[in-house]
Amino acid sequence: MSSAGPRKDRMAETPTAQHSPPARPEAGLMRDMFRTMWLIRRFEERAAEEYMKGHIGGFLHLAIGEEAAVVGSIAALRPTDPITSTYREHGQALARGSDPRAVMAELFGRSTGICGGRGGSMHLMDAGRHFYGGYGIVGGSIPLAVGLGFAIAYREEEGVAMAMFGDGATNQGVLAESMNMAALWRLPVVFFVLNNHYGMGTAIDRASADPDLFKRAEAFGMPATQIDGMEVLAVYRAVLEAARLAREERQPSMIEALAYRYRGHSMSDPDTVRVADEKERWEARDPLVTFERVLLGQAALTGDDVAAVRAEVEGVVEDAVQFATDSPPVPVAELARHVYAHPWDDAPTGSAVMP
Amino acid sequence: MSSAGPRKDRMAETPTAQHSPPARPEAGLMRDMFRTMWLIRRFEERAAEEYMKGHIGGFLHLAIGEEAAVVGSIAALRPTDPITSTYREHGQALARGSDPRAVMAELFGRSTGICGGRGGSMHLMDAGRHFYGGYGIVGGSIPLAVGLGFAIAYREEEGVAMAMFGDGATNQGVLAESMNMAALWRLPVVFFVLNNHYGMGTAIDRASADPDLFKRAEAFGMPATQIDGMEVLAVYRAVLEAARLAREERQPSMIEALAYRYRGHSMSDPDTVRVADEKERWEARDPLVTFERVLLGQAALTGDDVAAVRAEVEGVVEDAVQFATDSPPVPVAELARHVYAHPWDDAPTGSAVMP
Amino acid sequence: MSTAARSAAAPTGTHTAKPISYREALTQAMREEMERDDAVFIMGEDVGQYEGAFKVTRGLLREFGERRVVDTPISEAGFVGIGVGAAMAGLRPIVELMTVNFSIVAMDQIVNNAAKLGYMFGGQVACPMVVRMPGGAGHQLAAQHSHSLEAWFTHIPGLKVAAPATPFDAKGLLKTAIRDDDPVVFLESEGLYAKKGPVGDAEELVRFGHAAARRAGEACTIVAVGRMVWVALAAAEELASEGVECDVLDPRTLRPLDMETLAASVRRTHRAVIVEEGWPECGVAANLAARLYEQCFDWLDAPIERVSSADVPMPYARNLEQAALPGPADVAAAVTRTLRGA
Amino acid sequence: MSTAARSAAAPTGTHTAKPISYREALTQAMREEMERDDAVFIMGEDVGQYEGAFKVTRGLLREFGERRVVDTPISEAGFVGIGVGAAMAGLRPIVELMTVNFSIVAMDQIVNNAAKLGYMFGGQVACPMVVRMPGGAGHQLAAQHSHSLEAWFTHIPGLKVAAPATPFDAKGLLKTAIRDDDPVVFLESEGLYAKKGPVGDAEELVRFGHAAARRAGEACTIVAVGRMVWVALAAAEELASEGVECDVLDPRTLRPLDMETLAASVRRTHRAVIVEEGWPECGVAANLAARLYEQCFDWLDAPIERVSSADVPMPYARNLEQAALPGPADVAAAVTRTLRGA
Ligand SMILES: Cc1ncc(C[n+]2csc(CCOP(=O)(O)OP(=O)(O)O)c2C)c(N)n1
Ligand SMILES: Cc1ncc(C[n+]2csc(CCOP(=O)(O)OP(=O)(O)O)c2C)c(N)n1
Ligand SMILES: [Mg+2]
Ligand SMILES: [Mg+2]
Repeated sequence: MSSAGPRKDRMAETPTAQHSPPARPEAGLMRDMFRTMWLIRRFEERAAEEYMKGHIGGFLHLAIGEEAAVVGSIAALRPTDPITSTYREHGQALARGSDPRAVMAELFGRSTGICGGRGGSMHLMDAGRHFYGGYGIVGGSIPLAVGLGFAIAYREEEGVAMAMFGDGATNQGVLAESMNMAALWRLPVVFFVLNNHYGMGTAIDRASADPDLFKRAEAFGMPATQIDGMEVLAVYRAVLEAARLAREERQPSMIEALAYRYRGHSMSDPDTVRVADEKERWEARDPLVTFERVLLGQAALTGDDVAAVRAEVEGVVEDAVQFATDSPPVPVAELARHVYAHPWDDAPTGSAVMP
Repeated sequence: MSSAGPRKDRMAETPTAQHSPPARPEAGLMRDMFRTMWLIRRFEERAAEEYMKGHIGGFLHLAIGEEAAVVGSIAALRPTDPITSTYREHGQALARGSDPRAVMAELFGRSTGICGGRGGSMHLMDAGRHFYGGYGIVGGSIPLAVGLGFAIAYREEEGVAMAMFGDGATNQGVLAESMNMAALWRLPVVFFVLNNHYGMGTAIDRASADPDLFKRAEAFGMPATQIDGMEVLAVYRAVLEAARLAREERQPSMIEALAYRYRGHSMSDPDTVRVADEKERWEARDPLVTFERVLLGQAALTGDDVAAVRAEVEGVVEDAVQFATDSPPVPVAELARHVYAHPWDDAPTGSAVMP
Repeated sequence: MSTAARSAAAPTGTHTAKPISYREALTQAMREEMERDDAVFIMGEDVGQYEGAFKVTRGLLREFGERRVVDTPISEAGFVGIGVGAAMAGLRPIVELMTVNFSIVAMDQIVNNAAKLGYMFGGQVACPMVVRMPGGAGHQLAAQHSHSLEAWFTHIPGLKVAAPATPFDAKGLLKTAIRDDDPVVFLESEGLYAKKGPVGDAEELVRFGHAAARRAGEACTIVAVGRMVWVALAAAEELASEGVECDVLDPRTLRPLDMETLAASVRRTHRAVIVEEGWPECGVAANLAARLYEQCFDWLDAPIERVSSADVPMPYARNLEQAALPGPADVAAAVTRTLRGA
Repeated sequence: MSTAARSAAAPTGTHTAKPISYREALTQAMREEMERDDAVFIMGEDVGQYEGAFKVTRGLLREFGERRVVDTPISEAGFVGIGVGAAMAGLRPIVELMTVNFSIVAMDQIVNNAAKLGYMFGGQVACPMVVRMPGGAGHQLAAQHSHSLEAWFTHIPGLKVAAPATPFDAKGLLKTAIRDDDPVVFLESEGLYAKKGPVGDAEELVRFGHAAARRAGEACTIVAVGRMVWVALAAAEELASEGVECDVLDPRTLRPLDMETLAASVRRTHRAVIVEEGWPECGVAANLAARLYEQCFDWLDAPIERVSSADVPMPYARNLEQAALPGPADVAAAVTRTLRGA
């Protein structure tokens, strides 16, 4: 009777088995994470190029440097666990398995884009993969994740909803409201703060009275931890535990992952506020390099494997750009499509009725 | 050049000397507090009667039972320290010394009302006494107090701004935003939560994940205490220390005063949710009775004094009602007065200009 | 004038037994829809134990339990957002805001999330949420508690906006809203909760985008929204006693809007008065007037008159408040002005 | 057409030397007013070290220091409220919201506090605050970042609303706004920041409530708001090449509104087209149309045409966005429609 919720055609893509991420990621999963991190890195670098060429419009926010936090957290969830994110969410979509072609085509504003060209870089969604979107209003998506968690509890399902947001978003009041209700109602929610130490040009200690953001959870009786967001396995472990808490004990919690974005806030940010020194310090701990070292050390990867991964993602990204380039524009006649779920049903007919 | 800010005619009423409340209130001050508590109690009981007779309209929110928290806190401030409050603010105005006649006339919606009949019970203000108003949107007045504190810091003055609000208001996100900025900028602000354990019909433990509301301040590195809001001297001491912190160290802080309102949320609330048991427990610790006992014990008052105080305030309240009753209505021709500060200055003239 | 049209003046349902209040009509709509569909739930401040600030959810907690009747903290932005998230997941939240005045702190969730996500995500998800709230003035609640924000919500594509004037519509429109796959802003009127009238049965929904003819006449068209329908009817009654018969139309939903019916009436009467409770600038009346002129320019014999609240924050004093609000005399005077020189 | 009127098409100031950008005009206004009055300060996200998301506050931190150029956390509701409190205390805050889109989370502070406290407290305090923010679309920023909320703000009594279209007005209106004792919502246009033009000197303020004649003509009146003034002028240029000369008027402030000037023009041209960047329902154009009809009913030879953005959340794709936004061709077509049968 109702066509609301994820559309059936997209739903088909969802794996039906409840895949549970293992407590200690085995080699295959680690290799997957490594590949995804590279995919995101290259996808974004390539997107930046296309932006400079004028093929992508609007704002383009890159998460280069933040791949460990993005990939580690999403890998620790089941593929059916719903996620919301911000405008800096290419990585989230790709980590959830969205087709790089559809994501790149969205950035190009094409009809083959994952949102039919209506959303652009800031508003990716892949409802079939339970990625419930990137949003542009800082903080605004946080209660949506709590609502997704509410729906899980309402239907007595097993899922966990994860709200991903930045350090700057912690200063939007709606976060406090959301945490309180999640804790009060014991909803299966993980609040994941990707603290990259800046909200646009404002360093965290100039925006937050106490830069230890995880403390915000304490007043709501919610467990919270601060972790190294540059280390993908640390992120994985923390989110795995938070998801377990949520799933088994209906205990929401907060994770603050410390990380850094290498680029400016968006492609149009001259990035003059941050000092070179600071950037270099973080870049020295690049999550891709660090993780590669770990994997090589554990012999989970060889040098050849690394090269193969890089070559493979290179091809995927190139293919995505080609696909986007070749894709048709959105027909202008479809301008008003999707404003309403069923645009024609309730069209006024002009027959006044006498109730 | 600017006529903004408190109007000059009202300013004249302000004491110019910076009266500082003493660390231990001497007998005279205690007697004043006792009188003010009785004045508020009787004023509100009488207002309730007038409401039932239809002489007062709109909502009427009574603070009966909360007099210790209201009087103790305001007595601990200097008369020039700005305060904001909620719609439950008859007590605040009276404690600040507003003329009971003007307050009652406001409730009656008369032109002699303290806001010229435009505000009513929910929107009292006495700018000349630095009482910056009662507001109707829960939580909405909190940042205004921070702004008053901001102005003090900006001008390098000595004042302290106090935001008074209820337990329910702590769940409006704007509180978190306000606390963060007050702490970040070290503004002279006291956040005073009058926790009467209910937001309308909702008990605090059904609204707040952790009912210890003072903990909300911790994440902002702000000192906070929970105190017995039924005991006027405890409230006085706590606010005195908070004001000192703010004034001398530019350190904002939070005080949570535990109290209870005896009546329903407003005159139209049937008050069926709260149980008799609970009410009786709180009424047994009535702040007026308790404080009378203390004063009699310390020989700061005699039984005769008590009788005299009660008789005196009875007269004051009766006079206020009489004054309100006799006062003229607001001329309807003044409907649009005060929408703008200077309504005629910028009236369009119709002469198109060529810039 | 036809008998059918006359009967609309005091709207009578075709199906129902005894008249019930607008308030009970809303309760009934929610009860029936909650029985019909487990995905429907209610969320808001004091909707459960307290049974609603205006008692619109009376009995529902007892009947459906805490899972489906959820008392919230005073966190409108948060719980409207939770409603949006739950709706994306396929639930059908009915979010009660205690009054329209408090929707302003939740406006970002309504306008930037609920209204836009269907579109900006290319139709992947819908937001089948109803945000119910009473609005309007008249009880001396002063500046912060007297809003009528019809115009604000109507401004926003992606929302649907309903404003029932009768118990029949309160029930029928709310049921339609609950079953609708789009976010519906459902504007009740504080001043109408006690108003009694017939209601339809469980499957007698009122479709969006169909104006109701509340009274028929040829002298002038009066379009009125929400509670103002009754003000317009009182004026029409008064005018009828002087022999001036007006067509009184109630759009019932402002988005979608039944322009055809309104325009057809104006083409017949050649005159129009629009009555709204909100402020005049960029209001609903200005909007309806602009659209009617576009469709009826050659038929109009007099300027369309707008009757709105005074362009001031609502004052507390009773006499000022009454002066600020549109009343039957204002409407009658406006009609008379349109007839001048007729 | 008079030479004076012609010159208005590309507005030239009487006093100034070299043209500066709209952005610099705003910076200049703030700098001068901050020099003039210590009570004036700036507060907002990234207004200090970062010099503004759109660099409108460039140089001001260096010049005035952290006391008077205050970087805030991303807490719009909170710091707009702080502005209101500071204004009550007699300071003159200029609150910059990074864009109009983020005003929605602060709407309660603007509408329930800033706009109302003068009235509801009987004139005891004023709120001399300016809330500056750029709005509008055109840069593919999609649904949540493309608002034009002129209509929402204009709806609210107690606010004043300015929408400068030229560097001259950007400076002159902002200076007036800063000195004004009422809360002013100051709507800049992202698309105009780079636009150059002359500006007035330090005491050459632009008074509120005075429309500007941007071009003179007798065929049709075009009223355009903010960035749309330039769209209207482009259309007028095009039409002029076909011999159709339009009167192009820019109200400059929507509250107060210079109806006299607009109506006088319409009474002369007998036709009007209104151009706004916002949505059509309950928009600024509907409002102006309704008011013009009321004052010019007997003079109008054709229905007033409204040119607004499409009634959809703004899409990202460039071609869709362009289709959704009003352009010169839309305006020219609307003018032509009003001339049909003339
Ligand atoms: C409510 C709101 N205010 C302001 C903005 C403008 N803005 C966009 S991103 C941003 C910084 C956000 O910082 P953070 O939350 O740390 O996320 P990051 O960009 O670092 O990933 C700002 C201020 C916005 N989008 N929404
Ligand atoms: C934003 C907002 N939401 C809802 C309301 C309706 N309302 C008025 S008072 C109140 C309860 C407030 O409780 P609390 O803050 O504890 O103050 P108290 O009434 O107990 O003094 C509510 C929900 C409101 N005025 N504002
Ligand atoms: Mg950040
Ligand atoms: Mg309370």
